[in-house]
Parts: sequence; C-alpha cells; structure tokens
Amino acid sequence: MSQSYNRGLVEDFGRWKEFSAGMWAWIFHKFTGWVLIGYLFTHIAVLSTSIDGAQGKTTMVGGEELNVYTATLQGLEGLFLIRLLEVGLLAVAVFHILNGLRLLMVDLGVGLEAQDKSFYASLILTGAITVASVPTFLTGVTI
Amino acid sequence: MAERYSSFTPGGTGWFLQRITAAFLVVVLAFHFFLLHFVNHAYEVTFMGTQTRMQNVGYFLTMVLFLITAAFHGVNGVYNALVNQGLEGGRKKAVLAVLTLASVALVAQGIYVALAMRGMI
Amino acid sequence: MSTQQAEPESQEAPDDPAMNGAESPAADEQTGGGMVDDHAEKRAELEGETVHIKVFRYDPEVEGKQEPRFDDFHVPFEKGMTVLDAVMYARDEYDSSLTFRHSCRQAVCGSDAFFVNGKQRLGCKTQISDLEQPVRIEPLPHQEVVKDLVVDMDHFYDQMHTVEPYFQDEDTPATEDLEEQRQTPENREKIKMSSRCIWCGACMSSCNIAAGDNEYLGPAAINKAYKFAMDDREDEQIKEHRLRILEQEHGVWRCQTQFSCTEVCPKDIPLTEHIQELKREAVKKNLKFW
Amino acid sequence: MYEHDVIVVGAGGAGLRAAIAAHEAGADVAMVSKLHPVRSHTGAAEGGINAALQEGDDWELHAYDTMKGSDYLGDAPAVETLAKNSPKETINLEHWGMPFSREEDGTVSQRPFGGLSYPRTTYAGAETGHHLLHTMYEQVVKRGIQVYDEWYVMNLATTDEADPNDRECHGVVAYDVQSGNIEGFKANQGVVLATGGPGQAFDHTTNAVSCTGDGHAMAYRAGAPLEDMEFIQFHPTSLPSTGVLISEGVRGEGGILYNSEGERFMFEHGYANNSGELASRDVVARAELTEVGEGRGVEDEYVHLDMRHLGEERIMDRLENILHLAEDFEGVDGLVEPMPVKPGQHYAMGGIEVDENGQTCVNGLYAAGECACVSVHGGNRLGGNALPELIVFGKRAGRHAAGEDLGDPEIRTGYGDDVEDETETDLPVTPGDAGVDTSGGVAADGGVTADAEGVLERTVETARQRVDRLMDKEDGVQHAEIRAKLQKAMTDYVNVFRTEEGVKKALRLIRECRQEYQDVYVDDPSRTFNTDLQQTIETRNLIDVAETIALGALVRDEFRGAHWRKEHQERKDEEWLKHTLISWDDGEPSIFYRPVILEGENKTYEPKERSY
Ligand SMILES: Cc1cc2nc3c(=O)[nH]c(=O)nc-3n(C[C@H](O)[C@H](O)[C@H](O)COP(=O)(O)OP(=O)(O)OC[C@H]3O[C@@H](n4cnc5c(N)ncnc54)[C@H](O)[C@@H]3O)c2cc1C
Ligand code: HEM
Ligand code: SF4
Ligand code: F3S
Ligand code: FES
Repeated sequence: MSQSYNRGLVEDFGRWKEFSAGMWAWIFHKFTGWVLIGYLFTHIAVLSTSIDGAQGKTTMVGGEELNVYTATLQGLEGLFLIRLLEVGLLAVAVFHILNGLRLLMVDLGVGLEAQDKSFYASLILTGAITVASVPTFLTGVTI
Repeated sequence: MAERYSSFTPGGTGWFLQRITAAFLVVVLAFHFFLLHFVNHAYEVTFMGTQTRMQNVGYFLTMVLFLITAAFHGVNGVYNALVNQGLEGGRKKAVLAVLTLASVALVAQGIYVALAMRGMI
Repeated sequence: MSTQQAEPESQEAPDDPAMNGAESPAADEQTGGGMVDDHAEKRAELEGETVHIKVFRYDPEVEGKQEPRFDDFHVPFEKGMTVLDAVMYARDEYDSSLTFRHSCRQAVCGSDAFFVNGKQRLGCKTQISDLEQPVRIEPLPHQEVVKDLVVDMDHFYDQMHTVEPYFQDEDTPATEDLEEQRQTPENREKIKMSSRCIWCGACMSSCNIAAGDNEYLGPAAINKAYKFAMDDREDEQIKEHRLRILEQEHGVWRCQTQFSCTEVCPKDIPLTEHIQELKREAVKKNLKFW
Repeated sequence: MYEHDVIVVGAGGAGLRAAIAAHEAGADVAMVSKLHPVRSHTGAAEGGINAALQEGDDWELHAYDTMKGSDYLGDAPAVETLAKNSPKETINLEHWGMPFSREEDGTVSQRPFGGLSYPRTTYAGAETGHHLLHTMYEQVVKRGIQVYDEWYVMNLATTDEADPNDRECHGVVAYDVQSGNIEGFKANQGVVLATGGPGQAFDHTTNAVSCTGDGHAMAYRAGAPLEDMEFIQFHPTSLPSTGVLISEGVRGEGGILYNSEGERFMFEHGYANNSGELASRDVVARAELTEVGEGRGVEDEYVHLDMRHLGEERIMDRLENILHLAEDFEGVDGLVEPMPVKPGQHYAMGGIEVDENGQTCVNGLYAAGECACVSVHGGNRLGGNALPELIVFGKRAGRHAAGEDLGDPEIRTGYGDDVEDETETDLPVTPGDAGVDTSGGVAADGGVTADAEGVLERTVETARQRVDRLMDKEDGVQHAEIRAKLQKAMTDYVNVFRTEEGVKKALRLIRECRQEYQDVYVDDPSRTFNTDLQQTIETRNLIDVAETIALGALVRDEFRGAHWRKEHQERKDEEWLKHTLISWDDGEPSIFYRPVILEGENKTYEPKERSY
C-alpha cells in the first residue's frame, strides 16, 4: 500500500466533545474506581492508628488526654478540607455504586435501551445525594 | 488465524468475579457509609465506639469480608484497566505481581487493624 | 491559478444537455478552501438554497494536499438529498479529484461510512437536511487515511476474518445429496439482527477500546461470531470453539460497554447486547468446570 | 505478473459461486474485483431465489413460467438447466449457513412472486441478496481463495486471430486502485467474467454506481458478441432522487398511484382497467411516463405512490422497511405524505453470449451472472430468477473453467453457420470505434504470438500507455460530462418508450459522446486511489455498452417482453424468434441473429400470448 495518513492520538481524545453517554460513563467509572481504591489504602493506613490505640497509647489534644486513634480521627474530622474531601468521596462512591449497578444491569442484558438515560440518572442522583448530605457532613466543623 | 488466541482464557473469571464482588460491595459499602456518616457521625468516632462495634462477630466478619472483596475488586479493576490500555508481556506480569503484593499487604494490615480494634492484639 | 466558477446545472432548464455540468473547471489543487468558498458563496445568492459542506482532504502524492485540510463546497439543495449526494455533486461538478468509496446508494454495500458532524454515519443514509451546517465530512477516525475520505479497511477485514466467519459443518455432502436442514423460526429470529451487518466499519471506528487496542476483535467481528454461535444449525462443539475464540484476551472482555458502536450502527444491530450475551455465555460455559 | 489457474473477474454472487466451484474442482483460483466482495450489488436484491423445492411444485413448472415470462426468447436448454439445478443449489446455500426465513416446521419459507404459478421464491427476509452475497463470501474466506480486492480490471489479454472463435483469452490486466499499479494476471485455464449489470448507462437506475458494464465491454471488444442487449427491465417504482427500489409489495398491499391532478391514472386514464396498479412492470412504467409526458407528473418528473390509507398499523406490520427507505433516501414520511416514484432501469436481460457451460466463443473466456446472457430471461426476467442464475450458471462456469467435463453444450456461440446476418437497417451514424482511445480490443499482432506471457505483456503495455495518456493530458473534457450526456440520451430515447426516431437520436448522441471521449482527460494527478481515472475508463465502457443497447433497440422492430416500439406494437413470432447479436469486429460493429431454441428436454415450448 502506498503512504497513508495516521491522524494519531489527538484524533482520539481531542474529540471528547463528541463522546456519547456510554463513553463518559466509562471514563467516570474508571476515575471513581481509582479514587476509591486509592482511598481504601489511605483508609486502612489511617485506621492503623488503632493498633497503638488498642495498646492504650494516648496523646494530648487541647489539654485533654485522648486515645491516639480517637485523636487522629477527630483531629482529621476537625479539618474543613477533610470534610470537603469526604463529600467528594461520597460523590465518587455514590456515582461508582449507581453506575456500577447500571453496569451490572447492562451485563445481565436488562434495560439496554435505557443505557444512556440510566447514566444521566446516575449523575443526577449522585448530585442530589451529595448535595443532600452536605449538612450532615459539615456539622460541627469550623473553617 | 488460529494463533491469534490461546485456549487458556482467564479473562472470563476476572470479569465474573468483578461483577460478583461489585454486587456484594453495593450492599456493604452502602451500609458502611450509612453507619459511619449518618447513624454515627465520623467526627464522633472514638476508639471506644469502634471497639464496641468490632466486638460483634457478625460486624467484624462483615468488615473483613468487605475489606477482602473491596481489595480484590479494586485491584482487579485497576489491573484490568491497565491490561485494557495495552499492558503486555513482562510489564504486565510485573504489574500483576506488584498489585497482588499490595492487595495482600492491604488485606493483612487491615485484618491486623481489625483484630486490634477488637482488642485481640 | 484557476478560478472556481462552478455553475451547477441550471434548475430552470434541466432539459438542456449543454448545461449538464459543462462549465465546471476543476478546482485547482492548490486552491485552498477559501477560494472555493468565495465563489460558491456568490453563487448561493443567485440560486436557491445551498448546503455548505466542509470535506477533509488529503493525498500523499499531491503537493498541497499532503498536509490535511478542509475544503468548502456549496451544493444546491434538493429535497431528499443525502450526504453522499452532496459529495457526489461536489465531485462531479467542482472537483473530480474528491475521493470516497460508494456504490449502492442504498445502505447495503457499506462503502460510505464517514465521520459526519462528529459521528460515524453512512453517507447515503443520512439526510443532509437533518444536519447542522456547515456539514463537516471526514474519513472514519482511528483508521489510516489513504486519500480524502478513503480509509484503510484492511485491519477491519482482518478482524472480521479472525472469528472464522463461516458456517462450519462437519462434512457437507455433495450438492446432489443435500437435504435441507431445519431451523426454528425463533432461532432464525434470534440471529436476524446480527446477520444484517454490511461491514461498514462504523462501529469499530467509534469504539475507544478498539482504538486503543489493535488486537481487540471489535464489535463487528464479535457480532459476526454471534451470528454463528447462536445459530442452532451449527454443532454444540463448534459453538464452544467459537466461544473460545471470543473469550481470548482481546475478545469480548475488552468491551467496556461504551455503547457507541450500537449508537452508530446504520443497520441498528444491538451490538453491545450481543457482546454482553456472549460474555455471559462464556462465563456459563466456564462455570460448568467448577 | 500474477498467475493462477482460473481468474474470476467480479466478486458478486456469480463471481463468488464460480470461484468456489473452480476451487472445489481443484483449480488455483483468484478473484479480482474493483470492489471488496461484500460491496457487490448482489447485496441489494431483496425479493428472493426461485427454486421448485416443495412437494407439488416441480422444475418443469418453473421452466415453463420462465419461458413464458421471457416472451419465448429464452433458450430452452438454459431455462431448463436453471430450473432443474436451482433447488439443489438453494439448499446448498442453506448448508453454508444462509439465514433463510423459516416456516413453523423449520423448513425454508417461499413466497409468491409475479409470473410464477407456484409460490417458489425462497427468501431471507427482505434482504435475500445481502445474505446470499455474505454467505458465499464466507465460503470464499473459509477456502482461503485469493481475493484481489479494489483491483480494477481494464482489459482481457486475448490473442487477435481474425475469427473470434479462434482466439484465446490468457488472462486480464488490472490496476490496483489503491496504488495505481498496473499488472497482468495470467490465467492458465480460464477467465470468468462476473461483472454484473450495465445499469449506469441510464441516469436513473436501481443499480449501483459500480454497475458500469465493464465485463460486457471487455468481452465485446475481445470478440465475444453481446446478445439481446435491447432488453432492459424498468421498474415502475423507484425513488426519484436515488433510484432506490420501492418494492412491488406496496402495490400488492393496496398502494395507489396518483398523478399531479390527484387522479388514479391506472384506471382513470385506462392503462389497465382490470389490474390497475398491479399490472405488469412494463405496463405500469409506461403509464407513469405517459402521465409525466402529458404534463400530469409531479414536478414534471414523477408520480405519487400513496399508502397512507392502509393505516399505520398495517403499514408498520408489513411495509415497515418501505417507510425507512422513503425516510432515509428521499426524506419523505410515508405515513403522512405520498411517496414520489418513477420508473428506473433495473435489470439487463441481455449480455455476453455464452452457452450452458458459461463459455463464450473465445477460448478460455467465460461469463456468468447479470453480465452474461445464456439466455434464461429472454425478453423479460421474472422477479427472483436472477439470483438462481448466479448460483447455477456461476457454478457451471467455474467448474468448466477449472477443466471439469459438463458435457457438450446445446447452445452455440459466436458467428457461425447457424446465424443470419442483419441486412436492412440503415444506421444514422457509424457505430463503433472513433479513433484515438484504443482501449484495447485484442493484442494486436495478427495472431502471430500465441504464447500467453507475450500476449499478456503486450496488453499490460497498452493499458499502461492508455493510463499515461489519460493522466498526462492537461485539459479537455471530463468524463462526468460525457457520462451525464450518455445517460440522459439513453433515458430520453431508449427508455421504456422507444421510437425509431428516438433511438436514432440516441445513436447520434452516443456517437457524439464517443467523439468527445477522444478529448477526455483525468484531472486528478494522483496515482493513489484515483477514482477519477477509474470512472473515466468506466465511461468508455458505458459508451460501448449503451451503443449496443440502442442498436438492438433499433433493429428489433417488434414489441416483445420489455422491448416496446411505438411503430411496432405487436410481437412478431415469424420474424423475431431469434436473438440479436452484436459483435465488435475490431471496432466496426456488426449485427447478426441466432434462432431461439424452444425445444426442451421433454417438450417444445409453443409461443403463447403473454398474459397474466
Ligand atoms: C435493487 C435490486 C433488487 C433485486 N432483487 C432481485 C431479487 O429479488 N431476485 C433476483 O433474483 N434478482 C434480483 N435482482 C437482480 C440481481 O440482484 C442481480 O442481477 C445480480 O445480483 C447480479 O449479480 P452479479 O454477480 O452478476 O453482479 P454484481 O453483484 O453486480 O457483482 C459485480 C462484481 O463485479 C465486479 N466488477 C465489475 N466491474 C469490474 C471490473 N472492471 N474489474 C473488476 N471487478 C469488476 C464488482 O466489483 C462486483 O464485485 C435485483 C437487482 C436490484 C438492483
Ligand atoms: C459498592 C459498590 C461497587 C460497585 C457496584 C462497583 C462496580 C464496579 C464494576 C461493575 C466495575 C467494573 C467495570 C468494568 O470492568 O467495566 C468496577 C470497577 C472498579 N471498581 Fe468498583 N464497584 C463498587 C465499589 C468499589 C470500591 C469500594 C472500590 C475501591 C476499593 C472500587 C474500585 C473499582 C476499581 C478500581 C475499578 C476499575 C475501574 C477501571 O475500570 O479502571 N469499586 N466497579
Ligand atoms: S455492525 Fe453495524 S456498524 Fe458495524 S460494520 Fe456492521 S453494519 Fe457497520
Ligand atoms: S463501543 Fe466498544 S466498548 Fe463495547 S459496547 Fe461497543 S464495543
Ligand atoms: S453507498 Fe452503499 S452503503 Fe452507502
């Protein structure tokens, strides 16, 4: 064959504006999945303070003697940034769950015609749940 | 044409387990979130509270299982994603090894933590 | 440099043979899109409604076309005009070097899948009035461009051939001794949609996974295999053999249910559904050993 | 140079079947096709394959129907071969996995079709041709038969003895569309032409853009006569803008034709007082054109086919695909508006003259499918009879080319002692070659070199020179202009209505096209995928083929089958039970006739009036 022209990767991802529901769902699911596994590792790391906690280690927080585990958790929870990240985590988890359910349905061959609608529904529900949870997540924290 | 595929096909198993674990995770993750953010608020968590919950064998076992499935699901997911992106040959094997080690470590550490929470260590 | 004075055949006097495309000097190869545009614009004022199309141009051999570019054409609109009609008009009246595959003009030969306004579509099956203007017409993404709208289809054909796309009987007896095989109408209905594929390649071009993994069989080939695997006339044993091909690493598992294939298929084949069904079949088959 | 035992040119239904057969007969086969096989126009066939499969039906009835449909211009040995072999060949397709529609008991479905005395049209949904084409291509893949796709065959490499019966075809010359390379393909045993119909000779056709009669023209120029070219079938309901076929089913279900005045003209203007819209294809087509001609056409072009009164439910149930066709290709919603329709060229009954084994008078040259004329369709093809022709005669041609003995043919080919010369007709212009563009009749050396390679090399050289000339020429006319003029001439004057004056006009216009073609040039300077070049070569072929259609239409002064002449509106059996043959004769076409064979295996078919 004579020469031909390869439009390369730019063609592939430069076209994001033209992506359809299914592609976005795929990208979001990937992204949220990675965040979640990343979080799982951090989560266990943080919880590891309970090993010391169990041995009765304590630390002084604001003049009070607290179990290390309790102190770490409450210390983190006292940070506004962490609370915000938690809301983010919730959003990520909720989307991953909802879209995960959508994918499970797709795998079972149920409701394939509605695959795009169910993706939009997942997005909207995620948004709604996240917004609704903000008060719960942000109680008792000061900036 | 025949050399395009091998008769040994692990793909299906991984795919299947990813779905099974997902189905399990839906329930447990929802439960977990609900319990620790809405019933008990995260900022109120204390070692005492955690210890009390962990004393319940059912809860303890659920959490361990949660950990194992989540670790498998997450790591398998990452692995599949990388393979789908064209990871091949030696690098693929290396990634698999690293991921397996990481997840085993994660599970081991997690169980250790959970036992500690129960006060068994 | 020649000027583009394309006069389309006059609408008022369709009977005059002399008018038939008589005055259509071809666009100079060097003429950029703008040139064509100016004159066409002028003409558009004179005549009735026109359609503005922007067509991707590339030719490895022709100076000025080696760097891909877009050319603008304004073609007179007629009710019922398809994208293919528009590019054919542009070729016959303005620039005979405009190159694309086409043949049947009725959505059965699968030659003219283009990337039209950001979506894979069959030129002959897309009414131009349904599209936003200017209509941007490009070759299928994720395939190498041979020239203008022509892409290299070899890889697509290779993938189609990989799934052993032919009926496998043990020994078919000589024609003289053949007896008709039976097949239930339900079974025939089951494979009906899958058998409609015209090998246009639109699905493969739309799939991000196929773009990233050259060995991925792709939706069309998997669908082709589905047609055979689900046909009861073939043996159980052969079905298993087919599943083995499909469940290889670059087979069905690669599909991430992005659905773009299903969305672009001009024959409305439920590709994702077929792929998913095959994944389940493969799992079922493997579960038997547990 | 490539070399194979059998070279099949064209990969539609006929070509694929021939290749499989030759392969099964042990030959090393290659297919050379300007389109990838699955792009061939066989894929467009909707209706079905006629085959006497069922108890109660039998091949003799099929043969009888075919003969009657042909208006007694079919050759009995061919017609009977078709009818006898079609059932087995159809079942063979079924064994190759073709997804035929099925009955409750699991047997293949058959439906009634026009002109058939028994419902024997075997179908696979409304896309029989698509399935036939793909099923056979799959078998070609299975057998690993070599396919050179997107190679355009330009010429046959044939020796140039004075008498075509002495000539030998050694292969073909083709150019690779993708790279522009010109190469010879040597055929050690035979070349099978299966290049399909010449529909593009008309400007409004249900045929694909690729149906340019290349095989006809190549064989013609190599010395094989073209037979019965005047018989062209026009379909009364095709969409005006694209020529897409709207199936007879719409009228069958009760669809009505209206003119611009809203009159149901089939009745109101007395074209067919009994059957109305359901009269036979040619009658309806003529009625439509008369309406348009008398100023009662919509936009002076077409008439309306209305099915709205059938109701949405019935339409959705039985004619859903028609809704899609009208919507996709014409932008019309058949539920809310009537559909525009007009007659379109549909099928060529005539073609390259061959015998039952598919062989032409040139040794080693075969033809099958729509480009060939065996003749089974005679003056008029019955719906559902073309697909069986592909599989029955495609197979025979393939086997014979591969050296299998199929017995002596009863049909004779070429100029011989059984033909009758045309003497009377005065032609308005001299037909045939106009000079410069020697697009290659036969390798010119006075029959000195019989050595295959030599012949091939010379033909390749001629082809290269021809392409260079077309490419090097800086200006002149472009083929599109000539093609448009040719198509218009054919549609205006050699269409459904034919008058002596009209056909003569057409011949003059064709002559003009020929002369203009001397000044043709290719504007696209690239060797890569140069469709401009390809179409320019095709246009030359169209000119040759169109000319034979017009010549045939001029000499046959009777009304038979699809051929209607204003001045001669009756069938003349005493004079015209014979085939029209036109031979290129090195650029000076001559016309002769060969009697029809009406004696079948068990009976003689007596011409009867063709009425249904
Ligand atoms: C819309 C429509 C509906 C029809 N419905 C029916 C029906 O229901 N039943 C029925 O029996 N018949 C039907 N027919 C008729 C029938 O389909 C055709 O006669 C038949 O398919 C022709 O097949 P073929 O193999 O001869 O040619 P094609 O299928 O046209 O194939 C021609 C091949 O030749 C190749 N070729 C041509 N020129 C060259 C060249 N120069 N070099 C290399 N390759 C070349 C092409 O690439 C192609 O592969 C229908 C026809 C049409 C148009
Ligand atoms: C709670 C319910 C969950 C559901 C229903 C769910 C569902 C799924 C499904 C179906 C997939 C497969 C996607 C595919 O292969 O196409 C997947 C991928 C993934 N999941 Fe989950 N999951 C859940 C929870 C989690 C958790 C807790 C984690 C983190 C530990 C996680 C991490 C991942 C990762 C990393 C992937 C791979 C993403 C990728 O393809 O790149 N998931 N999930
Ligand atoms: S599956 Fe659909 S989109 Fe894909 S090649 Fe076939 S017809 Fe085209
Ligand atoms: S677009 Fe690709 S990812 Fe699957 S659903 Fe279709 S093959
Ligand atoms: S031209 Fe054949 S599919 Fe469009």
